Formats: sequence, structure tokens, C-alpha cells
Amino acid sequence: MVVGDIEVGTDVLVVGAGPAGYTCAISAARQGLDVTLVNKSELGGVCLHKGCIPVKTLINVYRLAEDIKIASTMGLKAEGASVDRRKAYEWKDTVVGKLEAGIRELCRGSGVQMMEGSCSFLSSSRAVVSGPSGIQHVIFKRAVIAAGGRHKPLPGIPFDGSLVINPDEALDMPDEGTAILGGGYAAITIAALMASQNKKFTIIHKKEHILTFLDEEMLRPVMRRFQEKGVAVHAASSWTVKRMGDRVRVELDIEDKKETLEAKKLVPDNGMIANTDGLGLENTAVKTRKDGFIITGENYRTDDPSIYAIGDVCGMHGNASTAYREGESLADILAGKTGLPDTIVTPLTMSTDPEIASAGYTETKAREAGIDVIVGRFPFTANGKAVSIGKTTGFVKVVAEKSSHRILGMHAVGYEAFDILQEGVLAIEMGARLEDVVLTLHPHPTLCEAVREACADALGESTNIRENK
Amino acid sequence: MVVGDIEVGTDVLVVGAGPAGYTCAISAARQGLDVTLVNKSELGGVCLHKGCIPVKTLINVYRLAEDIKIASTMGLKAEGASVDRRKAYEWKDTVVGKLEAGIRELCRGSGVQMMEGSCSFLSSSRAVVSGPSGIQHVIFKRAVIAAGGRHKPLPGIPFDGSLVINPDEALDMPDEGTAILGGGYAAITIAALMASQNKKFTIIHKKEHILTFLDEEMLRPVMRRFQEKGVAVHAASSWTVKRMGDRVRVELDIEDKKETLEAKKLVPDNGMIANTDGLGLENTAVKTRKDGFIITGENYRTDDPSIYAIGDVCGMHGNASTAYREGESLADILAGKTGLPDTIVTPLTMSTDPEIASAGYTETKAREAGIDVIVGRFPFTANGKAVSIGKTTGFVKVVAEKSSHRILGMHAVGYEAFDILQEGVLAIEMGARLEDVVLTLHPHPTLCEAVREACADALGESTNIRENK
Amino acid sequence: APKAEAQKVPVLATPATRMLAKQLGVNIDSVKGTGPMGRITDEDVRSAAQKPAAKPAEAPV
Ligand SMILES: Cc1cc2nc3c(=O)[nH]c(=O)nc-3n(C[C@H](O)[C@H](O)[C@H](O)COP(=O)(O)OP(=O)(O)OC[C@H]3O[C@@H](n4cnc5c(N)ncnc54)[C@H](O)[C@@H]3O)c2cc1C
Ligand SMILES: Cc1cc2nc3c(=O)[nH]c(=O)nc-3n(C[C@H](O)[C@H](O)[C@H](O)COP(=O)(O)OP(=O)(O)OC[C@H]3O[C@@H](n4cnc5c(N)ncnc54)[C@H](O)[C@@H]3O)c2cc1C
Repeated sequence: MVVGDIEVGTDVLVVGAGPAGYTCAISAARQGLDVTLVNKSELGGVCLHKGCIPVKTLINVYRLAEDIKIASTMGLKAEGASVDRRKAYEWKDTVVGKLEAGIRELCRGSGVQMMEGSCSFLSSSRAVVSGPSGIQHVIFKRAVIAAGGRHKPLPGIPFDGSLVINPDEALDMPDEGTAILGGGYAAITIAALMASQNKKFTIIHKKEHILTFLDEEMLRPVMRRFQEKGVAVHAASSWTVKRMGDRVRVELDIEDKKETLEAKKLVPDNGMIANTDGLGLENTAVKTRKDGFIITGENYRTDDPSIYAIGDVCGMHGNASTAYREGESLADILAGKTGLPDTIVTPLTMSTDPEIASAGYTETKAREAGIDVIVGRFPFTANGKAVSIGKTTGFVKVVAEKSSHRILGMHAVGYEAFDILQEGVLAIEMGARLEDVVLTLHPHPTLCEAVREACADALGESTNIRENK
Repeated sequence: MVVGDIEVGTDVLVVGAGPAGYTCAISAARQGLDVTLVNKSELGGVCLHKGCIPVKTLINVYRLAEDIKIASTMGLKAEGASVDRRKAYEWKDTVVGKLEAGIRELCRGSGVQMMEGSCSFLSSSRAVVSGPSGIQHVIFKRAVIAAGGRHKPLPGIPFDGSLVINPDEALDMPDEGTAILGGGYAAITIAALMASQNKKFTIIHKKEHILTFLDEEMLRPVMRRFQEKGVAVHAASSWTVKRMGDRVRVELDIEDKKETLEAKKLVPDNGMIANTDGLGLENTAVKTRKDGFIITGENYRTDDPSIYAIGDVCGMHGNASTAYREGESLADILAGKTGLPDTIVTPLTMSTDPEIASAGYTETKAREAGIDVIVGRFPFTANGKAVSIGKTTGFVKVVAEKSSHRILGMHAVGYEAFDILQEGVLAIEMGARLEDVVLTLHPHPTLCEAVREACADALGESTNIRENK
Repeated sequence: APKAEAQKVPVLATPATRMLAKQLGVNIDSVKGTGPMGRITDEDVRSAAQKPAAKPAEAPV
């Protein structure tokens, strides 16, 4: 192996500058540690370049075009509302660029040393970085692996970028005639983006419904929307996939009969794998699970005493807010403090149309766990602000322990569901009861009044809907 | 006095079907009481017909037209975005009609007896209602006055509907060349609506800044927007108003010099008066304050043992969420339960561009009260979702007790500020500390992440902005 | 039995109190709350930390 002359020494080496890595690096540097952050691609990771931010940005533009059409009944005049795809993607790049510059500034400003390149461990105190400016050796006291994860291909059917597409790369999919295989988070996010662009495509999923971690009713508004948009949704008990020249053939078992589908492109959502290949973990004591994710114990420690791991590379939650938190928590630990305590809930958000947001126990999960719960719902059709702005699809659902009225789950599907969920998330973390939310004033007119009314409904006392279920 | 033959007997007579009255009536009827609700105009009161809902509905349409223009940089194509004023107002009427029908359904469904007409008390157990279907006597055991309030004219300058306009009636103002006098809630709401419609007008206010219950910095984004829209804003130490034919002349004292302004229409925001005229309070033991508002004590009781009063007619908070709550609370009391406890905060919301929402102690008020506070801020320019959707104006500000870190105030100015405030409102009611919000996961990408970051900033540990103030 | 119960319905303590427990090396699941409905307060955590039984948190390097 050819190695350069330069050898860098650092206290903390952070590998990967996604949400987990850059947060950890910045926070550790702010606490006075000597930190080097190595990243092989752009700063910001999947979240900024392929996930949360690009999806939100693009969906917002397409949603606006849709809003304009609906708003013609509201007196809005605008001719031929449509989206210039190229320009929308340029705008997406502008947004990403702006946020990436912000992260770079934060890193610089807090004294993080930055290195561009692919990092590989040579031992528990030494790594090599191969980047555009050559090869460098880094000697470290402690290292943080925050290399993230990526989608896993179907067995024997590798991603090829033209016929079989990685969901991580599916943002740019311009074609019609695509089949999305799987009913998980990434599959549905990509599906929502494509639907917003009015593409014709097919979703094939296993199990009784998509996004099985949600109560089925939360999905109904989204499924209805898919239907309106002409998206075909198939539930299959099993499938086989074959490449056939420039097509992909999917054979489905649907209720004891077989069906065959041909697609011009296939986006299989087959779960995640860790970005550990090429990391040189074999030169360290770091252990991985059978599925490739790094095993960590207390305080994000791996089996190598000098190496820690956080974020998607550990395969736990697969969302950016958890990655941020683990980054902050580990920075504290590295600085000699205790880390952050566990949260009670990890809120989940789906950038569908309308948005879905969910935190804590669903009704199904609570019943499965044997918890005696009461449930409340409130539809946006009865919410003044939602009616005012013409966004009446969806509802809020709350799940509370029957004996104590303690709120255990809050779920919303509708316009701006992500943001209105947050009161519920805080309620769960604070151990709030239904009464706490009901007795708190909610300004009028707001969408979050629906959160209050759902809690009141669970208590059987909403004045704003006629039938209490 | 000519009286009809029909005499109605009721346990609870509710006078006025605004937010306070209809909520009380519905909730009391649901608890099994015999309730009659009298209203002289449309169901829903000021909130539904002149305030919260129409303003939100109209501003939303005009905001969309603006969004379309901004979104051309995002790849959105739409020619000649504009608003058809007549249609927008028709849509507003549709929204109001829909919500009014909902309230009517709720009243019917819960067994509330409804009477249309103007109600006047004859004694502490008898009232007369003069409506389109004649005159009816009502004998009641208990009565609830929820007659609301209206804006007060300037001394000697009555509202005339053409030259001098009541802010309650200012929704429909089509003209340019208007002067809005006053810097209070109604003045600024009307100003925001007019600005959204790109009208040229003038705001004249006293004191150092408008909306003086807010920290001055919360207003800056709104003032900047007024400036961009060409709204003239004058701060005067005093003024005199004269009618001059078809004009109004306002003489201003601005920093020791005099200025004169001529306006085609004047909208003076001179505070509220109670709708007690014609109510026949002189036939009861109900007492009013010098300013006309009804005096109530514990449990919304007036000085008349059989009569209660709630909502704007008592002149306390002047917002719909308080009116709702008082309605619910009183219904419980009438049904023999205890009422609801006081809230710690009454969130205030201003439908400006961008929205302002505020709950609890401002920095200024906290310092005036001698509370040692720490303050945190987070700008939307550093929030991923705000950047994604191009809504980066504004910030969140938190005020917390220095010793305990308990959150005492939460304030937001920006896109969707009403809804993102709510986490802060619950935090205050629950007695949450800054750490409680910081340690609670906030989904990504959301606007409410700015609430968390403001709290982190107050603790001096935000990783998302470089400079902690 | 209370342990299994605690796993189903999460511990009744605010995030800040849970942070304090972590800082003091107290296992929050084993603390008995004295607040309303068994809420664990800062004081409960502090007095649990004083008991010799409480195992300190793993010290960071
Ligand atoms: C389509 C899609 C939509 C999503 N939407 C959301 C959403 O709305 N909300 C949400 O919370 N989450 C969302 N996610 C998930 C979110 O993006 C991830 O959970 C998050 O990015 C994980 O952060 P991380 O820091 O652990 O890893 P990553 O973001 O994957 O970052 C890892 C970084 O490490 C670098 N790296 C890897 N190996 C090496 C090496 N050997 N040397 C140097 N650098 C290396 C990579 O280049 C990358 O920059 C979405 C994901 C996808 C695919
Ligand atoms: C421009 C504007 C914007 C506003 N925006 C907001 C906002 O965004 N958020 C917010 O929370 N608040 C807002 N408000 C304030 C809100 O509208 C009021 O606080 C609320 O309507 C008060 O409710 P109420 O039930 O006490 O009285 P009202 O809504 O005034 O209702 C009183 C009812 O009693 C009836 N009545 C009166 N006298 C009699 C009688 N003698 N016999 C029979 N019926 C009678 C009236 O016709 C009316 O229907 C706004 C107000 C204005 C003017």
C-alpha cells in the first residue's frame, strides 16, 4: 500500500459526516476536544443529500402546484400551474448547498479538522484516509464510526442504476412504469415523491398493509391519495423477481392466484446494510452482527475500547433525529460527561401526501402489549384552520392508558402533521395525561387544536365533534 | 311592549352564540341540562364571521398567490398568479358557512334549543327575545351572558361604515388610502390582511412600537414585511382626528413636530366595549365596570345569583380559545361539577405575515417582574425544513427562569408560528425545563426543531448555530 | 412484577429527571416515585443516589 508522508494526530477521529457524525464532531470540538472529521462524499450524509431534505424540498414544490389547482375554488388565479422538473431539481441542489455550507461553517467555526476521503482502520489507533488530495495516515486516541447505512439489493439482483434502482438513488427517477417493491419507509417515501410528480407506477408490498408499524387507519388518507393519483397498489404474500432484458418481471402470489407484472424499472426496498465494507474493521476489535451492523453497548462503545459507533451504522432507528441525538450524547461522553438519557419515544415521520407522523404506542401495539388503553380521534374536517385553508384530509389519534389517562401514543395524518405531532411527543416524554393537554389552551385557529380535541375525545368530552367513539 | 303568546321555559338560557356561548350550550346540553341558546345574528360570533376564521381564510389565499411568485425560483411555473377578490370572499363565505353548519349540527345533536333574536332580560328569571319569528318570553332558572364585545369608536367620531370603519367590519375594505389608527391586536390583524392584498395604507400607532405586549424583536420580521409592501408606519406621541367632508384628517405629534395625514378611510382601533346595550341588565342585579364589561367573580358568577357571564363580554382576554375554555368550564359548573383550573398562560396569536405567536413571559415582562431569566433564540434560516420550503424569515425565542431552567415564555415569529408554538405552551403548563424540551426528540425535518434549538441555545449548547447569544 | 410493568408503560419521570438519574448513576427504573401517581422527582433520584445500593454509572474514559 502506498502511503503519503503526512501523518495527522488527533484525539477524536469521526468517520462519516452525516447527521450523527457531524453533530458529534461539532459538539465535541465545542467542548474543547481535538476532533478530525473524515467524510468520503458530501457533508451531511444521506439525510441532506438523498433523504429528508431533498424529499421535503421537492415534494413542497410539487405540492404547491397541486395547491394552486385546488385553490382555484378559493379565488386564486394562475394559469397552467406545473413544475419545471429541471429547475425544481436545481432548487433542491441550492437548498442542499445552502445547508451543506451551514454545516461546513459550523464545523470550521467550532474548530473541527476536516478531511475528505474514504477512511479505513489499520488498527485501534491508526487509520488511513484516501481522498482527492492523496493518502494520509491518522493516529487517533478514540474513534467514532458514523458511516451510516444504505439499502440492500435483493439477493442475486444487484442495483445497476438503470433497471434495478437503489432507493437511496431513486430521487432522480424520471421514468414511468416503475415498480416499487416493499412497503417500508423508503419505499413509501419514494412512492410519495413519485406520486406528487404524477408518475404512473406500481407499489407491491407484503403483509396486510404498508408501513405495518402504524395502525392501518392512519394510512387510509394516503392510500386514497395513491388511488386518486392512479398508483396501483398490490398486496402479495410472496414474489419472485427476474431480469428480462430491459425489463424486470415480478411474479406475485396474490390470494392463491399468481399475477405477473413487468416494469421498466424496479426499486426494491429490501432493508438496510451498514457501510462497513472497506472500513478495515478486521484490523480492530469492533464486532458486527450477522446483518453487518456494528454492535454497541453502554455509551455507544463497540467491542474495541477506543472505538465508538452511532447512527445508521448501528442499524437501530434509521432516522436523522436519533442520529443527531446520538451524536450529541456521544460528544458529551467523549468530553467526560454522562451521555443523554434514553427517550421514551422516537417520533416517526413519513413525507407522504398527506404527511404521517407517529410517536409511541399505536393502538395495535398497546393491545398486543396487554395495556388497557383508551383512544381518541379528531378529524381535520372539524378543525377551523384546516377548513379555512382547504386541508381537511386526515385526523389525529391519541392512545392513553385507561387507568391513569397517561398519553402513550400520538399519531397524526394530515397537512403539517410532523409539526403538530410535537406537542404529543413532549406530552409523552413529560408523562402528561389527557387532561394536561385538554386543560392547556390551544390558540385558535390552529391545526394543533385537533390534538387537544383528540385528547378530549378520548375522555369522551369533545364539544367539537358530535359522535364520541 | 307587545309580547307573543309563546312562553318558553328552560333551565339554562345562554345569550350569544359566539365561541363562549355555543361551547357552553353544547357542553351543558351534553351533560343532560335543558339549554336554550339565543343569538341575534349568525351562529359562531365574531370569531367565525369577522375575526379568526375569515382572516385566516383570506390571508391564506393571498399568501398562496405570493408563494407562487416566490416559488418560480423553485421550478414552479404558473402564469399571472393573482387573486380574484370576489371569488376569494365567496370562498371565505363558503368556509364560514361550512363551519357554521357544523356548529348548528353540534347544537342540534346535543339537544340545545335554538332561538334566533335579540335577547333582553326582564328580571333575574325572565327574558324576552325579539326575532324574525316574533317576540317570545323565556323563563329561565339560570342564564349565561356570552354576548361578546365590539370595537369602540373614538370619542365624538362614530363609525359610519363609509369614512370611519369599525375594525370588526374592516374585512371587506376594498379601498386604498386607508389609515389604521392604533397598534393593537385588531389594528395589526386588519393591517396584515390589507398588506396581503397589496393595498397601500398607513398605520399610525402610539408608544414605542406596535403590539407592545411583545418583545420588540418579535415584530421586526413583520415590520420589514410592511416596509417591503409599501405600508407607511408612523409612531406618534399623540394625535387628533377630524372629519373633513369625504376625508379624515389626522394630526400627529411625531417627535416634537406636527404632521398631517389625510385618509379616505379611517379604521380606529380604540379598544373594546361590551355588547351589553339593550340586554336589560338594569332589570337584573348584574353589575358592570365603568368601561361597560360585566363584573364576574368565582365561577363566572355575576352579582346576580342566577346569572353568569363568559367570553369577551367580561373583557378579559379577547380571544377565542379563552372563550371556548370559559364555555366548557361554566358548563361543568352548571352541571354541578367544579370548573376548570386557571391556565398558566394564554397563548396569543397574530395572523400577520409572518405569523406571530406568543405565550407566557416575554423577556421584557420577566425582567420587569424581577425574574432572573435566561433567553435562547433560533433563526429559521438555520432550520432545514424552513430552508427547504423557502420560509426562512423569523425565529423562536424562549424565556426561562435562570435558577431552575423552567420555561416561562415561548415566542415565535415565522411560517406556521401558531402551530409550532404549541409545544412551548404545553411545556409551560407542564412546568417543563429547557432540558425537557432539548432531551425530547424532534422529528427531522420540521419547523418545531427550532423550538428545541432555541431551548438548547438558552442552555448554551446548540450545535446548529455558530454563535450562542 | 413492577419491572415488567415498567417496561410496558414507560417510567414516569421527565426527561430532565431522567438526565439527572443518568448523571448520578441511578437506574431510574428502580426508583420509587413519590410524586403524583408515582412520578419520580429529582428529589427521589437524589435520595436514591445516596443509598449505597445504587451502582454508579460507568465512568467515561
Ligand atoms: C429516501 C430517504 C428519505 C429519508 N427521510 C427521512 C426523514 O424524513 N426523516 C428522518 O429522520 N430520516 C430520514 N431518512 C433517514 C436518514 O437519512 C438517516 O437515518 C440519516 O441520514 C442517518 O445518519 P447517519 O449520520 O447515521 O448516516 P448517513 O447519513 O448515512 O451518513 C454517513 C456518512 O458517512 C460517510 N462514510 C461512509 N463510509 C465512510 C468511510 N469509510 N470513510 C469516510 N466516510 C464514510 C458517507 O459518505 C456519509 O456521508 C431518510 C432516508 C432515505 C433514504
Ligand atoms: C379582526 C379580528 C380578528 C381576530 N382574530 C382572532 C384570532 O385569530 N384568534 C383568536 O383567538 N381570537 C381572535 N379574535 C377575537 C375573537 O373573535 C373573540 O375573542 C371571540 O369571538 C369572543 O367570543 P365570544 O363568544 O365571547 O363573543 P362573540 O364572538 O362576540 O359572540 C357574541 C355573540 O353574541 C351575540 N349577541 C350579542 N348581544 C346579544 C343579545 N342581546 N341577544 C342575542 N345575541 C346577542 C352576537 O350576535 C354574537 O353572535 C379576533 C377578533 C377580531 C375582531
